[in-house]
Amino acid sequence: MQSQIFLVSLALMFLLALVFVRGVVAPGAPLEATRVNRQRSWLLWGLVMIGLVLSVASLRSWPHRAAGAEVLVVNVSGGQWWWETDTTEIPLGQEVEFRVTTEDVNHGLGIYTDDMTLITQVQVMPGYTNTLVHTFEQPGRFHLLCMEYCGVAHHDMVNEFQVVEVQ
Amino acid sequence: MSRAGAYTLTAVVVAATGLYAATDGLRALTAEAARRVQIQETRPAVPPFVVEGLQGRRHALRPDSNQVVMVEFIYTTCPTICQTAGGDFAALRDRAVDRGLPVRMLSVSFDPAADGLSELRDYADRHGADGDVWSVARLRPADLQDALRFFRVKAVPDGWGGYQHNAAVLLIDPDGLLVAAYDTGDFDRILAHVEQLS
Amino acid sequence: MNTVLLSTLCFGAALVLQPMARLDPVAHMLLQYPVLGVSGYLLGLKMPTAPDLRGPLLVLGITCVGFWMLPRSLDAALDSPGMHLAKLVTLPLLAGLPLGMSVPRVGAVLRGFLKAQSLSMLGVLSFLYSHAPIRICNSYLIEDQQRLGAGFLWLAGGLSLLWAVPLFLGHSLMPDLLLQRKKHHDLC
Amino acid sequence: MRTLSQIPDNAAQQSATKTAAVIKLSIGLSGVVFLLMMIFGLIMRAAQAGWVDLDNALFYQLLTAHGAGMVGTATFSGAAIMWYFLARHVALNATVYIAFLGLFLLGVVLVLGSIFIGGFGGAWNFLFPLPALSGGIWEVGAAVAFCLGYISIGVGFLLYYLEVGYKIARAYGGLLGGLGWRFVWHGDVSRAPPPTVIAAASVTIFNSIGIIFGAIVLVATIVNLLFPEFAIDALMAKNAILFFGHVFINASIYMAVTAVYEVIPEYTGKPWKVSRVFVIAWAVVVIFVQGVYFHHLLQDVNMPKWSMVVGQVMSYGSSVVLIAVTVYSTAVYLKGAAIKWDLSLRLLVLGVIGWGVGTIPAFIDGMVAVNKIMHNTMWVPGHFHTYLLLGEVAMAFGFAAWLVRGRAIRETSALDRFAFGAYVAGGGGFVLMFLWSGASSIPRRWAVHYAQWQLQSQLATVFATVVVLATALLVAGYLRGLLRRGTEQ
Repeated sequence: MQSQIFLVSLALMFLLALVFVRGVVAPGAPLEATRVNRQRSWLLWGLVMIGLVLSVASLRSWPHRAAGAEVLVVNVSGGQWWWETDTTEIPLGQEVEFRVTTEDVNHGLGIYTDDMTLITQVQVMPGYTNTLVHTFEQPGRFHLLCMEYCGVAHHDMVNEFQVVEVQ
Repeated sequence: MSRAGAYTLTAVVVAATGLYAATDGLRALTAEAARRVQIQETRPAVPPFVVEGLQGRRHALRPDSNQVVMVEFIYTTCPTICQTAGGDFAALRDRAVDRGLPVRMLSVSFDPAADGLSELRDYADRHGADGDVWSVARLRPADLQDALRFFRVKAVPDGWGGYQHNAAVLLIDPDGLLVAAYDTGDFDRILAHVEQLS
Repeated sequence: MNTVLLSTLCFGAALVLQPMARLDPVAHMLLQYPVLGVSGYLLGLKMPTAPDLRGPLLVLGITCVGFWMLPRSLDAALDSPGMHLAKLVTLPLLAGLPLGMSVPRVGAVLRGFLKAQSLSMLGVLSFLYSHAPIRICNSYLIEDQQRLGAGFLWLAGGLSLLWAVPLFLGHSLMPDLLLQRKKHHDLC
Repeated sequence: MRTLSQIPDNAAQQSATKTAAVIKLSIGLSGVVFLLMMIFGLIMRAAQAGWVDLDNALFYQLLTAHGAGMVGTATFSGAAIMWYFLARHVALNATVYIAFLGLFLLGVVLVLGSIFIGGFGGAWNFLFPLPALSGGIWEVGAAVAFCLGYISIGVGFLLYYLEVGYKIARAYGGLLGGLGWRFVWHGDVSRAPPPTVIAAASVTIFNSIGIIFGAIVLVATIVNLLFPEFAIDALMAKNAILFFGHVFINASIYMAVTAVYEVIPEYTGKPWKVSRVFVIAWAVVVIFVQGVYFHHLLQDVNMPKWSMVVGQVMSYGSSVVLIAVTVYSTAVYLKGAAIKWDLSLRLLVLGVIGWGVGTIPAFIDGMVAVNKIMHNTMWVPGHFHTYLLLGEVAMAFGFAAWLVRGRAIRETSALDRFAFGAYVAGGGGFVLMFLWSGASSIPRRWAVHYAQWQLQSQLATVFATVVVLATALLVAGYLRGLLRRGTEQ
């Protein structure tokens, strides 16, 4: 997922820079005013249309999933500088709702696969319970990393759990 | 510097000093914080107030000898803050007993009209105040106003028949001086202070 | 003459509000305080001031307002007759009056700065009163304290409209700004 | 020697000279601080690369200093640029600028003192309640000093915007007049205010609002530090901080772009025209800049749904406005004009491209679904380094080069060409490493990187070294230029 996002971003960034530089250095007279206006309108309305499609497509199914009826609740609490979970083994394919709290400052709960790919995350804030719903499709070891800067041992605020196949 | 500038600067210094003094050296913005700071600094002697205990027996609020008294003001029908305070007081008692501190604890009702002896007994049973270290009592109506003023306890009717009031644990040292006020849950600091007094 | 009458009326209104102020912090801080201040401010508008004294007067007025905004002062004004009297005297004479003598006569940038600062201070107060887990005033209920917090926010909103609209539209509801614009046009 | 005919203009001229002098000083200071902060950044990247052994507390102090220093200096240099050009259109009082400069420097001293003497390492965005809960690394006093430093800087900026706002309101019939909104529907748009005035009015509005919110949360934080019983709601505090921070850093670039409006016409010979689209674009900016901040809170699931939708849609909308108006117009103005590409023009145009290109990873991360796996990874510094390092900072150096260039536009010297090339190549590589790191799930603001993450950091360190060298050349060139022009006069 991340690599696709990366490639799309790079492509768009290079495209924009390229079109700009090519447009500027290309020989020829300055554009006439009417042509500029027409071109700008096309650009503007084109981008707006793309935006509409993109917004509807990406927001229609709300990215922060709500939990279904069969959900397994996992309580996670965090503090300077530790994570604690009440469940260390999560069944494969089971929908899980993480309820995350902190006892001191803001943290961010990032869930990483064993090869250190971030698969989902949620912010953790004092005075609030933040929920994160996820279904694990792969068994194995997963890591909890802190995503929100929380002080001098921010990078040591890690823990792990297992996703196990159940018979 | 211009004259206007010099005047203004002087005014700022005077104003900052004034506000510093008005907040007890940036320690107290609220009346409650001010009460705590001022108690610690002035250590007033507790007048000979008399309270009425669970058996109807009267005794002094001041400590007998070599004893520290912890007082909190309550009213027994309170649904929220006094219940928390009661729970805190029980926890405090357990810790004080564990440490073997010479301490007497009193929960004193500031609402003697509503709190009869049976209400006080209920409250004592609910929180396990067995009268050994911790007992429950009420102020005599004659002492009520003076005591509330002395301890700076303020109870505001909440419109539901109860009160909102400034709950705290007040410490009276063996010489009968009121020496400190703490949050009811501030166990470590309270016990450290008691240890130092006894 | 008119000013003195208006100022007296404000002061009278403050006295009438006293029973309400005892029960309700919103009436106390957002009604009685302001009318007391305004009663002095109106007088201050008419007082001649040496330019050198504008700075100190401004500082005096702000400090006095700041003092009475402290939650403990609010409590003290209700608990001690001396502080009650002090409030009735100092809010008009040591807050309103010096502010009336200085604020309309300082430069536009400084005045704008004072307005922006009062908006953020109201925001801070709203923040503290509406979300403090403790009772800030011993004399008032916690629900009323939260209402006061919301009141500060409404006041901030109202004032920001009052102050921003003239700046956006270029003509003013405020007489002193109007005056300045006229001067500017005369220069042109 | 003074002649009679010069006397009436004397005051105005003196004021202009004074303004030019303080602006040159500000830009010089900005250049030096940019360079210093880049070196801090380089050290951090080298530490993450495993090449330098850095104490964790010191790493996070450098992180805090780098963030606060860069945001402050970017906005400061933007403010210097805008003041310089706005003074061409309205009479600004140089004393206000000097007060602004003084308060800014006082704030810098307090912030640096709190970090390097007090040990404060709560990051530039001082997220409540971190300043109060350091885990024993810094004392309350350091956190208070840090907040006071910010307040001093904020007060300075507030004075700056009040002066700008009042002068625009007076000269153009209110701030709405300065924004030129009445030309959107009818009227002869050629009579609209000049682009710099429209930009200045717009930035004045949104950044003043941002500063007021910043002051609220800063004072509330100080009250909480001194009187811990006054807790503040963490979600409200976060909203206020991010609103303030977002608007403030955006203001930097929206102010710096006035250099593009005023300087590029000197090269193309065509004035930067105000069109209806231009007026609308700046109207959209006023609103969107404030609404976009919600995209920082997409993982705060207690925020209302609508705020996330607004964050996502406005992120994209801001990019559209920027690309279709500012970037496109720049290209149109440059196309077919007989131009001598000197250092100043190169840097200014780089600034426009970098800004436009940088919004792409920004709005992509602003999508709630993407944010779920990109938020608080290195992607975030990746996108904002693109439009700051290759955008705002490039514009600031372009303005600096323009300030000290001779009266005649000359072709770029070999040294300048080298510095520019190194800046583009080093900067481009550097931000790409950030984005790649983000795509590799590397979290941001980690003092220590796992071994499998170090390659990206190592390459970034190399690129950062190139950027630092290029920047040193640019700063040296500016200072040399100042000396040369000083002796010429």
